[in-house]
Amino acid sequence: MSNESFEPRLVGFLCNWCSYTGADLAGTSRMSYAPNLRIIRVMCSGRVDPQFVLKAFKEGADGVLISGCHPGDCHYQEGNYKALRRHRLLSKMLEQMGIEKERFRLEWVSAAEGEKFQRVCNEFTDEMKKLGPLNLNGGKKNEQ
Amino acid sequence: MSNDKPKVAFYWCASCGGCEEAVVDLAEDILKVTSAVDIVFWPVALDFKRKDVEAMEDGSIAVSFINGAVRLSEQEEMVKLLRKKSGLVVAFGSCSHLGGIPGLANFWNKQTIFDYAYLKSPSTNNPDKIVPLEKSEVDGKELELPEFYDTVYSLDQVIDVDYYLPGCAPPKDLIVNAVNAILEGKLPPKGAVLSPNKSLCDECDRNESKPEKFTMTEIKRPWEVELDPEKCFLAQGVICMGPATRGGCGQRCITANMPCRGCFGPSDQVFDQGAKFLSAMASIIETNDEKQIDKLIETIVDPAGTFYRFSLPTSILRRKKMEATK
Amino acid sequence: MVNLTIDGKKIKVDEGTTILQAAEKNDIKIPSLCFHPLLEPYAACRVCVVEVIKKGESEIVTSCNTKVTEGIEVKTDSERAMKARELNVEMLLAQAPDAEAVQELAKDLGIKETRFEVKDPDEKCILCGLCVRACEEVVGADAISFNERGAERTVSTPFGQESEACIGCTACSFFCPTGAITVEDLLGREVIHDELHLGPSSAVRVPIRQAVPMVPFIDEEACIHFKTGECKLCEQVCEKEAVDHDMEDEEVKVEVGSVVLASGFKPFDAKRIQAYGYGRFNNVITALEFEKLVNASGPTGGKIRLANGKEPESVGIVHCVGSRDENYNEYCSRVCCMYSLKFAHLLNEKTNAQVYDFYIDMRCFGKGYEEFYHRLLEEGTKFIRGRVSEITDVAVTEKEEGKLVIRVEDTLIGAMRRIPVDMVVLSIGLEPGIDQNEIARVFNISCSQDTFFLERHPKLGPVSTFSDGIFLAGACQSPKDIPDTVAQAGAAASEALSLADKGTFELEPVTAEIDKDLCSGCQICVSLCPFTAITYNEEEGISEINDALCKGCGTCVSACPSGASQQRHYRDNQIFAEIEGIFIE
Amino acid sequence: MEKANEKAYRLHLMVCAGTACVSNNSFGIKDALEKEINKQGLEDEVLVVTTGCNGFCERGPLLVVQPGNVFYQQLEEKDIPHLVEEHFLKGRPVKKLMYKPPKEKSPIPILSDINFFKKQVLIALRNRGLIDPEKIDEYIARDGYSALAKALTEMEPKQIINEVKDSGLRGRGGGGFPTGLKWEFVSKSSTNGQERYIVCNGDEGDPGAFMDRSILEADPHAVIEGMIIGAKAIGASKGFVYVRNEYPLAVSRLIKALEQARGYGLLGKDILGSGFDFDIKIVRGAGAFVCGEETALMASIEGRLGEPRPRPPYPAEKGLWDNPTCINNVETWANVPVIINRSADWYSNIGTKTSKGTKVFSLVGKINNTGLVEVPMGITLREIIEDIGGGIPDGKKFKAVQTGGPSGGCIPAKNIDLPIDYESLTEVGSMMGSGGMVVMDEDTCMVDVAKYFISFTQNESCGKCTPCREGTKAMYEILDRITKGEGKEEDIDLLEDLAKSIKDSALCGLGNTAPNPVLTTLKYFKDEYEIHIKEKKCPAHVCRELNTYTIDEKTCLDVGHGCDLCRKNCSANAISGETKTAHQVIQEKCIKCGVCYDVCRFDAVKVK
Amino acid sequence: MAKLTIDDLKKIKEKAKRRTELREGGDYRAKVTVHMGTCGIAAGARKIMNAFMDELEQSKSSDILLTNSGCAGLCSREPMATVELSGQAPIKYIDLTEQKTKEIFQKHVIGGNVVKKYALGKGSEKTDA
Repeated sequence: MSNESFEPRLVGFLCNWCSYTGADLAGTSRMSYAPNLRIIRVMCSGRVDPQFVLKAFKEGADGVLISGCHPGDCHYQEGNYKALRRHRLLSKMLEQMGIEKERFRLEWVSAAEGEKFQRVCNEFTDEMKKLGPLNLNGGKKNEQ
Repeated sequence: MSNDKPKVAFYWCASCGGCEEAVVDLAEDILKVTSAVDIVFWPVALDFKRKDVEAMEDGSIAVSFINGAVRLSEQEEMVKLLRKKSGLVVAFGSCSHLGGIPGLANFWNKQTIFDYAYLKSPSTNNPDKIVPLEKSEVDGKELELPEFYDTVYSLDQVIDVDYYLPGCAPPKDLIVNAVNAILEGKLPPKGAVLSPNKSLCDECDRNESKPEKFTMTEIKRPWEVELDPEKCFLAQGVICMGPATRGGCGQRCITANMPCRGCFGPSDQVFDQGAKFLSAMASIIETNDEKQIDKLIETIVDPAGTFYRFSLPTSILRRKKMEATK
Repeated sequence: MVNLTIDGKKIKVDEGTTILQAAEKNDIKIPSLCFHPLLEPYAACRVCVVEVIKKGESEIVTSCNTKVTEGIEVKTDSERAMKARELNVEMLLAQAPDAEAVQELAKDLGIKETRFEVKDPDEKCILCGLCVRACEEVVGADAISFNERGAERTVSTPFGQESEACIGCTACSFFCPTGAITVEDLLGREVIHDELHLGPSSAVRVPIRQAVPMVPFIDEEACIHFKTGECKLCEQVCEKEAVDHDMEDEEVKVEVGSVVLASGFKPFDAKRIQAYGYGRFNNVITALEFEKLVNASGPTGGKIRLANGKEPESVGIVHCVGSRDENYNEYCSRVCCMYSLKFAHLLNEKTNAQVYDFYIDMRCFGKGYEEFYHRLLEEGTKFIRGRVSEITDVAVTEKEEGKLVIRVEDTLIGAMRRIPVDMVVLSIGLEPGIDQNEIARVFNISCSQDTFFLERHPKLGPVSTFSDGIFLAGACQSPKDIPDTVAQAGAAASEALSLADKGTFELEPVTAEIDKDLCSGCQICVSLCPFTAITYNEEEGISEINDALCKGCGTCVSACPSGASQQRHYRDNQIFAEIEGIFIE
Repeated sequence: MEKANEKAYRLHLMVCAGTACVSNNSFGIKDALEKEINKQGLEDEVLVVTTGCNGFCERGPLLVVQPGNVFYQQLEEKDIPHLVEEHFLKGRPVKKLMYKPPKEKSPIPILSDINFFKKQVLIALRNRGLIDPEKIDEYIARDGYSALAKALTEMEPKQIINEVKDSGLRGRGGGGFPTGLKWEFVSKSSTNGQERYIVCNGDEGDPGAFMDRSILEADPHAVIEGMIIGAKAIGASKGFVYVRNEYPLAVSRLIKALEQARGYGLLGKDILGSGFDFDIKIVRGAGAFVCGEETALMASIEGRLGEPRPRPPYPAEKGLWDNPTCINNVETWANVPVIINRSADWYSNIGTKTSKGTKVFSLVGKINNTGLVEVPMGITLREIIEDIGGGIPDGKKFKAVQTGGPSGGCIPAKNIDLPIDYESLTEVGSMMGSGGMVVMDEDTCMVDVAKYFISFTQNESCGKCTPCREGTKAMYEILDRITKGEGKEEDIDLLEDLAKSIKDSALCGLGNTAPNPVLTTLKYFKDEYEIHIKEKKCPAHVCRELNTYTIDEKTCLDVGHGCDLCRKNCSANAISGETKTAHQVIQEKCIKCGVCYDVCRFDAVKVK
Repeated sequence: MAKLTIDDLKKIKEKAKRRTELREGGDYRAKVTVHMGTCGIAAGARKIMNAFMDELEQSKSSDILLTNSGCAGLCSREPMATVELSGQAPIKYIDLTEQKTKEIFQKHVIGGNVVKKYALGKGSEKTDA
């Protein structure tokens, strides 16, 4: 798959109170942005388990995004801080597993930042295009 | 079946031999085992050959205990053979159950391993760059070696496994219970791990010493701290995989004043022991300030190696992504 | 019981009574100066001498301390006793001519004037020691005592210096029979404004006239008992035995369903603005102090007085002190404009001082507020629009001599002006209460940037907070005046009550739960929950989640290393399935 | 000088080191003696010992040579070389330095032959001049602490008390309360196991009294032994010696004695192995005469303002810190060991029917042999003044004697044959008091004496009660007026009324006795008062304002040849005339200072 | 000093008494007077006195009085000393030497019988007792 026609497949875990609403705002404000990001809604960015991230990469994701409320705004007070800590440690381990740090991204998008969500999606997609496919296991689904 | 005693087979793949010794470790209990069963295949102890197994009828072996991870084609063939020949297959020990220490090779592939082991390692003097080949000719004779896979596989990634006996070297009592359970036929549902499902903290004496709402303010290596024999390792800032590792080992390492490394593997509900422990460890870091977090994570030198010490092959990603890997 | 005769009268008294007490019980009057029922007899003045005849032997004794013995015959006015008494009184007349008590006693005894040399005609002290003994035995402060010897003997504090031991309880002047010790009359002298938060007048008092409940309390700072362990006179006097000095504050635990936080505000400390000179100039006072001045039950009885006690001729009122100011508080404190206008009106009414009012924007937002502002305009109050830069007592023109000069930039005429006034009232703004953060931490609610409590939603949930069951009312949520506060309080109360009578309580559906058979009690989850919903149960060695507190964020689920903690929705396998679903081609 | 103890000397020079002699340089004499002895090489044969007050203060500094009891007096350092060589080396006593009674011609070498000592009976002062007070061994040598040993081991407390009661010993402080009785009260009263205390009252505030000081300086161990015996009798655990801070030598000797006694285990725990624990603490008086009164003394020991309190309760019931306390005078304690050793009978046949034993008097004033005398009770005034006192100097006539200090009274010459004891002195309006005996001759003005004593008590009054504080001041003002010639007719009656009222209604001993000097002078010398008031004259010419000085021109010119000495010395230049002419006193200017009378060698100045 | 008992007290008393008794002028069994006039001293009376002192010390007796006096008048036979036992007439010894003194002390003062060969004669002028 040549670079230009390569469409990266991205998975985004969005927190229900800020990022998901922000994405919704982007939609209702008729903002257009790269469709590559497939969204999974979770109650709080703190809910995102590192296993989900690994699972996403395993299933063929070229990039995984976690998006939560700005620090201090979390509906559950501290959920996003936990996400921040896990993101830092997990990105270090992913590098050890051969997965570039850029493929795993953490963003703060509040309910009012529709255009920030748009920008994040476009940027992430372009970056993944440049980086090329992860094809973790030679592009094949894993055996057995 | 010549006599009514059930037939038992032992086999070892990419193994350090520790599990074999664990069987011998049964000491006088071994007599009970030998009297109860008929060991028909035990390459490390008895001189059985492959063709003897091939000669057996399918399913004639009541249970075969296979330890060690699958690294060579020969091992893959043998285990597949034993699967055919046995009623029950039990993954004996961490290597067959999770991939074990040999599994850590999944950070590399055949090429990088051979380069280093036979060419680049400082102690090697191999000007002719002789490297083991699957087919080679020596003194005019043809020599065959099994194929060296790029990735190490746990047993259940190669054949269907009935039960798992965890532990890097399963403890004596666990083996005895398993054998008795099998003999008496009182077995849990297929695929179960023959050890309690609760994590090590449940039986660890040090759990009470945990301070209320404890968090990690700094992380240290075991040799950096004068370990207090009564206090929980995590409370002393040392990484201990106890919370993410199944109990039942009788806290062998804890009583030796060393933190748990997770050899019993995760509990049933956990898909990836390393990731799960990483999540727990990251969550209880004290500070919310980014720079502080990075500084703290700096002190965890090798997260993958530490968290996947025994379970890399059975992790979700299984191996490090390398360019040309099969 | 002891039998004796006094002045021929046979009487019977019990053991241990003194002759003076026995006489008094049988209403026989024996004069005395240094005796007081509350104190141990000291027998110094020797005025209470009587003649006692026992077994034929006559002897002169002081009746205040000599105990009665069986069969004695007491003569209170025998020739020998009277001689001694008269001479003693005559001598006291010479020593303390100005003491009324001695003059009266002399008159009774028929002594016209003293034959002895008078050292100091207006000396009142007869060295009876009542003051010294009261200070020691009743008050226990031991602040004064005798010094020097013989005729030089005086009563004073050590070395005549101001004594640290004296607690100003005025007991000595109360006990002094001749008025030799007087208490400096505070009211008379210059009222210094920072005395307006005056010290307690008496240790047992009703806090304020309008106190609810209208019950007296003991002020520990002023009460002698808490200083020296003595006194407890109030306890002896109260018939209902309602006084108990040993009562302690006790902590009472109350189980409640919901809490309305109305922790109020803290007035802005005017000292922080150096330029306004509060604390340096006596006549620069804050609004609260002005309220005390103008209050009828206040220290000056409602009369508006300068520090030197005179009536001010001109008063400046400065708005927005510490509010709408990025150096202090950016927000508008909302109430100062209206109370400043009230002050201006009171000044016009009670004094004929010329009132100057320095404002930025006159915020008369409430019902009838604007009309009140116009009345002020008609009353002749001069309004100057501009923020006051400095208040100084440095006079440039002689008109400003002895006055406080207010320097202000009058934005309407675009020029700096210097207004000399006698008194300046600083309309201080409102700030969050002193323990605002502490309360927020305890009740798990958050504060907005200006550290007032953060309501759940400015429009949709103005009185509730993010923590269910915790409601807000009054200035702790943001500065507001009384009408607004009352309205908000009503709302908060009704919301709280609505929870109570509904009987049920909506729970978050997605709360997490911990499987008892899986949880190993590793306590990793306990520190994660900001809502303290997870507690470690020691006996069973497992952690438990309190459904009422859990908000369902799932942080503990993802962190639980053994997977024992699961959320009722968004379960791991559901999300795994979603991930797989994304990549099905 | 440890080794000195063993070495045998043949001569001991007992140098008196009482305060009076010390102030007369007796330490200088001692050094001179030692220097001279060393020079003569006699240091192994002759030992110099410093002792307490010998008694004959008039003739200090004193030396008694033992053996032989040779008495030397009024020594000066320059006499020492000659004395050492003559007497100590050559064995020839030096007559020049011996005591020669005024009327006699030849000196009396032997101490015991001198009148001053002959009639004295030494009990309290038994060791005076015979031991070095700073060496406990010497005290033990003279039966020291043997009474204590006897009391502790052989006698029950009851027996000790009875012995003291039978001896008839009475308080030597002035009150004269039977000591045995007091001990009995204190030993009986002790509610719920309270501690009992005993106090030695060494305040001795009377002007001119130095008996206690001399006893403490000469023989501190006698007082200590007495106190321990008393403590055993009463069952007291702690003792206090309240001694005037103005007696530094007595205090330092007492401290040394206490240390040595404690060192020998005679104080502290398990004394002499008898299981009886007792210790003594020294409390120094702050110089207030009123603290001699027992309740004020106790207040001072407790650290409170030295001010008496009403009695009862008496110290025996509620004394120091409200515990039973027995307070006795220094001299009383000093007598106790002798009574125990020599038995009550021996003691009781000294003295009169009601006052047993001896009394130490400090004989001062217009007397030849000023000093400390210990005489048996019942001795007559005449024997003291004439025999012991050696009569009145300068041939003046004996007028009166004041006993008992400021609380005592004046006894006129006509009562010279009065036997001295508690009752006799009280009858004549005076009192035994501490033992001060001030002899007055014809040149003494009784009004001035009364004024002096009332000014003392007025100054020392604690000021607590009106009669004493104001009364003594009033009396002083009246007497002052009288001595200044402004006395009024009714002053005498007012003085008497005041005196009676003060005596009646004053709170403590000081107040009750302060008027005594005035009352006795009024009683016996009323005429002198009337002369002062009516004629505005002072017969004894002591009240200066009443004197008029005139110069007898004839004597001035003929005998003195107008020597002009009086004019030169007259500070008010109230004398006219120059050398070689008769001088005259200008009465208006004369401030009556009396200098001209004093300086005129020719008796030209007459005073009327 | 260690804690005293009653008999310690008595012992101290005995020891100290020997020294203080001298002062009391009590009655003595024997009185030795060394004549130390100027010529007596010149003739060596000091040595005789020291000899007597040493003897007295060794004898540890407390009832012997050793004293000195002025010139005895017989200058030519100096140094001289008189020994007078109570109740006996005083004996004067002449031309004394230390050796003779020791002998006299032992035989006469202690022994009680006169040493004729050194004695001048019995009796003497009046001595002030």
